Amino acid sequence: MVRYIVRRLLQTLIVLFFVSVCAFLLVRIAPGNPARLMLPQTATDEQVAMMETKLGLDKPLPVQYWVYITGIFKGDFGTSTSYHQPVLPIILQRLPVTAKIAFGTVFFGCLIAILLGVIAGANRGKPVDFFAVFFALIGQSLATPWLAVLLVYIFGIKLKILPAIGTGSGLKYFILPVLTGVVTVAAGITRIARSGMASTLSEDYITATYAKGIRRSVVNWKYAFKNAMIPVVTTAGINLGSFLAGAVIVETVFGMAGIGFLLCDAVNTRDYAMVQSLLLVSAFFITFINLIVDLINARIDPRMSLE
Amino acid sequence: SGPAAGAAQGTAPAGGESAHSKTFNIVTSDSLVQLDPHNITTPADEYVMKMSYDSLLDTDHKGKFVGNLATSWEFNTDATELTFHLRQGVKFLNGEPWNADVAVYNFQRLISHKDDFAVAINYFSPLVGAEKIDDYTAKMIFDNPYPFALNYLHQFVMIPMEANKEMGDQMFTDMKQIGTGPWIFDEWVSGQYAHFKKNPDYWDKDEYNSYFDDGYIHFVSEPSSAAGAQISGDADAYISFGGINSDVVPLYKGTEDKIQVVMNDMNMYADLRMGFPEGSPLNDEKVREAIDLAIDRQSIADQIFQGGGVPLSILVPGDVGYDSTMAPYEYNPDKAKELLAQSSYQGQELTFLGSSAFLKSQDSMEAITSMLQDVGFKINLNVEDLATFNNEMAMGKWDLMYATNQCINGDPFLYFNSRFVTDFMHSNFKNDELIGLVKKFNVEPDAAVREDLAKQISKWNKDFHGPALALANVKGIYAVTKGTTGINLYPDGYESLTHISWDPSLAK
Amino acid sequence: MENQTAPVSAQDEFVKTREWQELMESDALLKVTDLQVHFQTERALIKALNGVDLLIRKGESLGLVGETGAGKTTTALSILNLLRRDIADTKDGSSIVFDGKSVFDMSEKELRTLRGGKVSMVFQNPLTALNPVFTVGEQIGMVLRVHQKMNDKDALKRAGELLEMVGIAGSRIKDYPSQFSGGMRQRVGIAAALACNPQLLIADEPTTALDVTIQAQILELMRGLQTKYDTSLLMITHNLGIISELCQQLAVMYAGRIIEYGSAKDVLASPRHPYTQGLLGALPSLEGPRHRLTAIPGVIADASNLPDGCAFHPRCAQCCEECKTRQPSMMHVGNGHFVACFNHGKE
Amino acid sequence: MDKKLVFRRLRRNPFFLTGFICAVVIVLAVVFVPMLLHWDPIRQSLADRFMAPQGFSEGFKGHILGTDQLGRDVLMRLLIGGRSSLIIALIAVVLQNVIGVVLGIVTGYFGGAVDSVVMRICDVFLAIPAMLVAIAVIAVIGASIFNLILVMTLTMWVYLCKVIRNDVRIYKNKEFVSASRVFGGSDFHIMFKQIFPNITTNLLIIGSQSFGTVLLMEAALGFLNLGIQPPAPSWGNMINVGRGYLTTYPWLAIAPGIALMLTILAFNFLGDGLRDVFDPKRQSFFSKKKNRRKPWKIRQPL
Amino acid sequence: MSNSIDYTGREPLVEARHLKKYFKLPRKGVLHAVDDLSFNVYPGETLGLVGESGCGKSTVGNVMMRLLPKTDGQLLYRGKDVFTEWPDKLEISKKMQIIFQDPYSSLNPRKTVDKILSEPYFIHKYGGGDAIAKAVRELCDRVELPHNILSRFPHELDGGMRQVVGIARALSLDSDLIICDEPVSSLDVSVQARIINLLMDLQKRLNLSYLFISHDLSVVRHISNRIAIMYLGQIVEMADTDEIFTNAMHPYSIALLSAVPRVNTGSKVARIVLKGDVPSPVNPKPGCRFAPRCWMSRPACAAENQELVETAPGHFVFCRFAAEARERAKAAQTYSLD
Ligand SMILES: Nc1ncnc2c1ncn2[C@@H]1O[C@H](COP(=O)(O)OP(=O)(O)OP(=O)(O)O)[C@@H](O)[C@H]1O
Ligand SMILES: Nc1ncnc2c1ncn2[C@@H]1O[C@H](COP(=O)(O)OP(=O)(O)OP(=O)(O)O)[C@@H](O)[C@H]1O
Ligand SMILES: [Mg+2]
Ligand SMILES: [Mg+2]
Repeated sequence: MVRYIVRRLLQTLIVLFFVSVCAFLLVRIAPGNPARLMLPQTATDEQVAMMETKLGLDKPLPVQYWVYITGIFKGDFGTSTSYHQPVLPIILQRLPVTAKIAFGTVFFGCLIAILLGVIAGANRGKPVDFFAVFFALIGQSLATPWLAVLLVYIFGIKLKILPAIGTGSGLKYFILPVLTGVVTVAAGITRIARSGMASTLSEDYITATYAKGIRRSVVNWKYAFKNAMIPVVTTAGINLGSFLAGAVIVETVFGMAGIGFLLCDAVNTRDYAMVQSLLLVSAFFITFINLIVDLINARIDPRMSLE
Repeated sequence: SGPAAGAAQGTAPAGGESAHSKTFNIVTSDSLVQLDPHNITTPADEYVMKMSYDSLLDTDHKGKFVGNLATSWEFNTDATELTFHLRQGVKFLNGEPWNADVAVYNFQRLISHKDDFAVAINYFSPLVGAEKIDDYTAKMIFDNPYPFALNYLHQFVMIPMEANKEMGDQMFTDMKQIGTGPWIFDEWVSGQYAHFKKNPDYWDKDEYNSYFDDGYIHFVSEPSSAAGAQISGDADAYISFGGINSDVVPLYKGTEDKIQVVMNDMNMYADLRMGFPEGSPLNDEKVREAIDLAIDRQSIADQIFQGGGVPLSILVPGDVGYDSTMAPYEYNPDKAKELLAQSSYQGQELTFLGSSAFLKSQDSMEAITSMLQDVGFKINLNVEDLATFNNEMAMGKWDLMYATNQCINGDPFLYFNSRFVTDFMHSNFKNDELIGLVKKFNVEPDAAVREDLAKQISKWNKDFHGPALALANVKGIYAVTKGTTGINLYPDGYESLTHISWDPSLAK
Repeated sequence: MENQTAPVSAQDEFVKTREWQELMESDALLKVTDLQVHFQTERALIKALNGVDLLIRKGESLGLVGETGAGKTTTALSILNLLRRDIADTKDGSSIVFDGKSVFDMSEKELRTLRGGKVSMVFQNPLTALNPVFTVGEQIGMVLRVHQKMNDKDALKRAGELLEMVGIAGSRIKDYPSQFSGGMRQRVGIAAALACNPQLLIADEPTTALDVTIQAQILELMRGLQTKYDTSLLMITHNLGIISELCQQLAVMYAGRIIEYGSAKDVLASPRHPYTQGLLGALPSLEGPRHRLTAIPGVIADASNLPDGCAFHPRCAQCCEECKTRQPSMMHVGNGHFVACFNHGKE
Repeated sequence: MDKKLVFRRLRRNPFFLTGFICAVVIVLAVVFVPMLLHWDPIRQSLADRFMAPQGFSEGFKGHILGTDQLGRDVLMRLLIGGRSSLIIALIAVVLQNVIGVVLGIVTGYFGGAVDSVVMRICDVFLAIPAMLVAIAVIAVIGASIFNLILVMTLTMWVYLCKVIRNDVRIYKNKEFVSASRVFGGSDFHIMFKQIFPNITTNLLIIGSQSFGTVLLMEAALGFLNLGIQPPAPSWGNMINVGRGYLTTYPWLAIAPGIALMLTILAFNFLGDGLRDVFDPKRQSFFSKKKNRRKPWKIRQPL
Repeated sequence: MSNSIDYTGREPLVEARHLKKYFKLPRKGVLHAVDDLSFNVYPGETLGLVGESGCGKSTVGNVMMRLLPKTDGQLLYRGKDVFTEWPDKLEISKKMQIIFQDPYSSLNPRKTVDKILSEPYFIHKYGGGDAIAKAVRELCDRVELPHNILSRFPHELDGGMRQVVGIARALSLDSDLIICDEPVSSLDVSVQARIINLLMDLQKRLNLSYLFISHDLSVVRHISNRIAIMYLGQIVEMADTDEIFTNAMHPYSIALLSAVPRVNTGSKVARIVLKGDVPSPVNPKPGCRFAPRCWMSRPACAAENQELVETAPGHFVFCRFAAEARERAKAAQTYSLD
């Protein structure tokens, strides 16, 4: 177990290394010069060149990469060229917003989806099943920006019951952003929970469980439930990862200063250090969550060996 | 005191029964990006800094100046030296006194950053030295006559010397803002909000003593979200550099009893700039004139800029050198077609560059493209994000560019100089006659003569049909919840929140 | 494609002989009469069971043999009323009476006490019959918790004892099925089935998936238990050897019907139905001279497309005109040996 | 799989049927209707701004879905935008499939070093959400139809590759593959002649579903101004523009939103239907006929 | 009918010498699936290979067919090493063929029977479409497969039919050794008999040799001339079929034979029930592998290595106490017969 985790973490490091290389190269291929962007438009070419020197952008790429990567090991992720500050504190400052959206979305999404999916899977062909299938299909067809805009319009502008602005940290500020994400997440997971449940229920061992005189509700919610949850956990993990890495659209529409939003900004301002670090942080979250998911799944299902 | 508490208090009294909350909440589409008070790069940087710091003098952005940390000032005769007489008895938050040493220290700091601070590069490049004359008198020294210095001093705030020497620039990134202003900078969460507390020892308490004890400036880039926040009662004002997006105005329908949407006439306008890369068809006057004639400015002003009006030239009312007798721009697509037919234009594709970061740029550019296509131009529309835009601009490979323009304090110095002399846009436009005029204008200390020179320059530009064509005036829109006072959007696009307060008599 | 217009007449015509009727009315723990089950699938209507009559007396062990798809598992599941309602259609007139009470009339609650309590079942495939994500302790323990109202701790303890009984270390209750070999899993299934001392144990091919030496262990185990607790046993298998070693009575099934019934010794020694005869002839033997195997001609009966008359007639060498139109009823050929064949006895 | 059965299941699956019919209608509309309309999707006419959809406005000029903020016909823009969306989706899905399938088959079949390398590459791709990669890459290389296709292909082949690889790993251990091998069948023969036909249904299903994903992603990028560049219309940038006018001219956002939803829905229905039909283990809503009678509620014979 | 064949002076068709196949399991060790196996298959004979699940029967077949790389040893086909001396893999595929256990997974579900049967000809570039079609038809005739099934897909056939298709495919290249990897174990008894008869008929007609792998002793007895009994990757006993069944000497063989339930009312065999399960072949301890379950194991068994000993002509046993085992088994039989 410990060995497995260590090995996985090492693998994660390798992935992160490649991500850092890709991110590093990507931002540098981009047209646009951070030095020029840091200075007013009126700056002369000499001033731009001086700024490049100051930022170390005149050095050859490998050297720049070396500086960057060694910095990381010292806890220095670089200095943002648009914020004139170290990158990491800014990211950490923005993270709570994103984390709240991500956890809220995935938590409520799973809650709804599991309830609906399990009930639907256990009642195949009944109206509740039809509803679940329909909900899943519709939910997966809604474009997030559109849904978000629609929700703002309905709840924020027409009904005025929820704030349309997202920068407060009160609970109500998160309702709409989370709701937006929940629809999509719940739709996807409902589908998985439902089919997981349905196929589990047709397994021999469930018939065997009934043959032991176990109550239907217990079979559904205890014995079949656990099997059906394995793909659900995996999908929930993927969703959590991608939301943690930046719910770009949600954050944009609701003006929430999370890291997805930050990334968009950073890309636009060619804030090299910021983009690199954000991609790295995203990759870290995702690989880390994958590890957690695998550990949870291994706990649920002993067949998934950790080796 | 977290933002939650503040925001919650902000909403509670929206009904108006109880007294208004003692916490203000302002939403803005601008974003604060950094905290070094001398390195102001965005509009938000400026007004956030001015909440907690003071400049030497302030302005009404129409050419009038009032003392702040300086009580009076004077130029020497050839406008190469500017002497300030400083206010006495002012202290920084850390107890450090304000005096000439501090002022000189500030001047020196600006000089030492003359190649990387935007304020220094833009406005104070002629500044070469500073001198203390006595404890409360200090002097700026320019390398050549610089009569415009006053116009930009409001963007230059004073920081404490000892504190900065002791802590270095780290003090800003650590959010230790030690100023003299009416507000104490308390906290900044990047992309979300900045929090201020009232400065109980503000030196000008008698003049300005805010109703609010503390407050937040929320940075919300999404216009409808920001407007929504105000409509739902979470914010006392919604304001943005150059005005908020006119598209959200309809959202305020039905809230007239609580919220006032202010629409100011501005001296900010959209303009079309011409680039002259090698062999450019724009070198042909007929082509330039065709472009000029092809654009239906009135439509753009009415339909896209909410009736902002059409300027007569690159100088607008309130600007030095504005000439109200000038004939308006003409719209005549038929004539444009004719001219184009006669011209040397061979159907080359013209690259029309712009940045989506500018107000209404997308719609305007699409409209202009359409108009130009109608008279027979081939246009390659290129709307880029700011970074790519800057890059493409610097490469000089563009024929037309969309931008907005404003003269700070109504003074066209920066505009003329950077556009026609230093050509920061890499338009490759060089005209000795025009450059001569501008150079004269730049060093002319006599206001009346300058006025006349400015008129000549704008007329020259208009007759030449380039290199800048004014398009339409921006409407300066912002929204304040009734009762909120001290919020300003100046004609040149700058906003000020420093003197925010609450007047219950205005609320009902 | 769908063969829904089944020959109704064949059903109506079917008359039970007096002897069979008498046998079916005699005293028994379990009585299955006229059990008809159809599965509705997309492809076709599958007539899995077409009037199964079966009885098991107390303490008796009955072997049920038949080729694949004959309906053995379906019969077993019907006894516990476990067929999925949405796909399995149990026809009117079918009856299964356990200990004097019809399982079709039982309430959910009564069914629950029947299942796992009075009747328990060992499933065909040990690899799929245990839930992979629960420990074997839990899976044995759940029967005890439900039927003997034990608490978790006692149930686990008892589960351990049961494991010991089937020859697995009791400490392994915390292990998951994947940590056991096929034979051990089958023994876990047996342990769970025996947990509540059932009156009837249904074993659905409990050894098919197992190796010979392991199979021997399990047969040994079952024989021991049967003598010890006097449990009735329904042993479903392909393997005539097992029947011959373990069962007193033998029922042969073909295409959803019992076609031969009698004491195991009788039936194996002198099979009367051509199918049973064919079956014995097709088996290579372990001793004696090696004859060429006599394969049963034709293909395995297709439950979705059964022929009229005797379902075996297309494969039968002794087929006569009557066989093609009428279903033979179970006829007594002496000594409690019944066969459903018009030509019974003719060798 | 039995062809007759497949067709019967297809016919009986309302999800599939709805999806199929809608998809066909949408494709036909997008391809042919613009030929019937005389509007220019780019040409604006400021005088005709914000005309409401047909039936709501006075002085109807033939703008069935009204006009936008620059006086352009919304329906026309919708259809033209749909064209580019569908073309992008189509090409991107095909490319994804080609890359995913070839890499998936090769890695799954050979395993070993090839497999590890490709899987590590997949890990790197999977470690950053597709959306973030797309944002970063589009910002770098600029938005054009070609680049959008490139980005969608680049970010999404991974998922397919993984699925196919796992499929192939199952098939390569099947005895029919061994059979080919003992006859001396070449690796190419086995991979593409023996294994490939077995994964085609999966491809069909995943393909039709990733169609929806690509459309959603294109819309999201358009929304962030990283999609097809104005004035060329795309559903994403139309929603983006339209949201500014939600209160006043709601059709500007609602029309592209609904068009997008219907299209994705159609393809999701289609994909889901196909999956039901081809994957008998999956428990679909329609694949089993219901039998309402409870076996224990049976009339006793008289 | 007797299975005995006179081997004297005959050249083996195939000769396995010290064949080894180990699987390296990551972090677990080395799995000795096939450990030092030597046997001969003579032309026209059937060698039965029996043993419990996981003892390495299929691995032997797979290694011989070069579906798995061998770890060590030689496999001689008519005296030439298959692994080293046959350059062309197409060539060797004409010499040896295999029938797989599972008729469901051994036929490509996406191909018609016609396509499946033409595949070998296609790979071997047998000629144009007509030539192949003709060959396929002849093949069908040979195994009595009606031509109308050629256009069907495997799922439209029943298990027996499928297996016949599998057999036909194995015969397509006129190979003279056919490895039958449990060809009947997944079939119903009635079908099984048909396939066995078919295999035996074909053998007689075409003078084929079979390596017949099975775990069903009665089937192996029926079809084989000689039998090799495997336990955990090793052959523990090998002899003529009748010799094995009347005179088994290895304790494992004795237990195995006694464990089979018999449809018999007469003679009863004393059952030796082995304890425990087949142990794992990973990192086996030295010494006799059967010792932990052996009903007469001695301390010496665990310690020393043994060898296959020829106790009688053609009867090889892998146990030093074989004679004693034989005696005890005989005694037990008499005892239980009382
Ligand atoms: N759930 C089901 N859906 C459809 N058909 C079924 C189902 N279960 C069984 N059948 C069909 O019913 C018939 C009888 O099946 P059953 O499983 O009872 O046979 P069996 O005698 O147990 O066979 P085996 O020896 O292979 O286990 C078969 O034709 C089978 O295909
Ligand atoms: N590719 C492989 N990798 C690792 N171990 C393997 C592999 N193939 C087979 N084995 C192991 O080798 C041993 C022998 O397997 P093999 O399939 O040859 O047994 P078998 O006698 O054919 O069994 P069965 O009767 O179940 O078919 C088993 O323990 C098996 O787990
Ligand atoms: Mg069965
Ligand atoms: Mg095998």
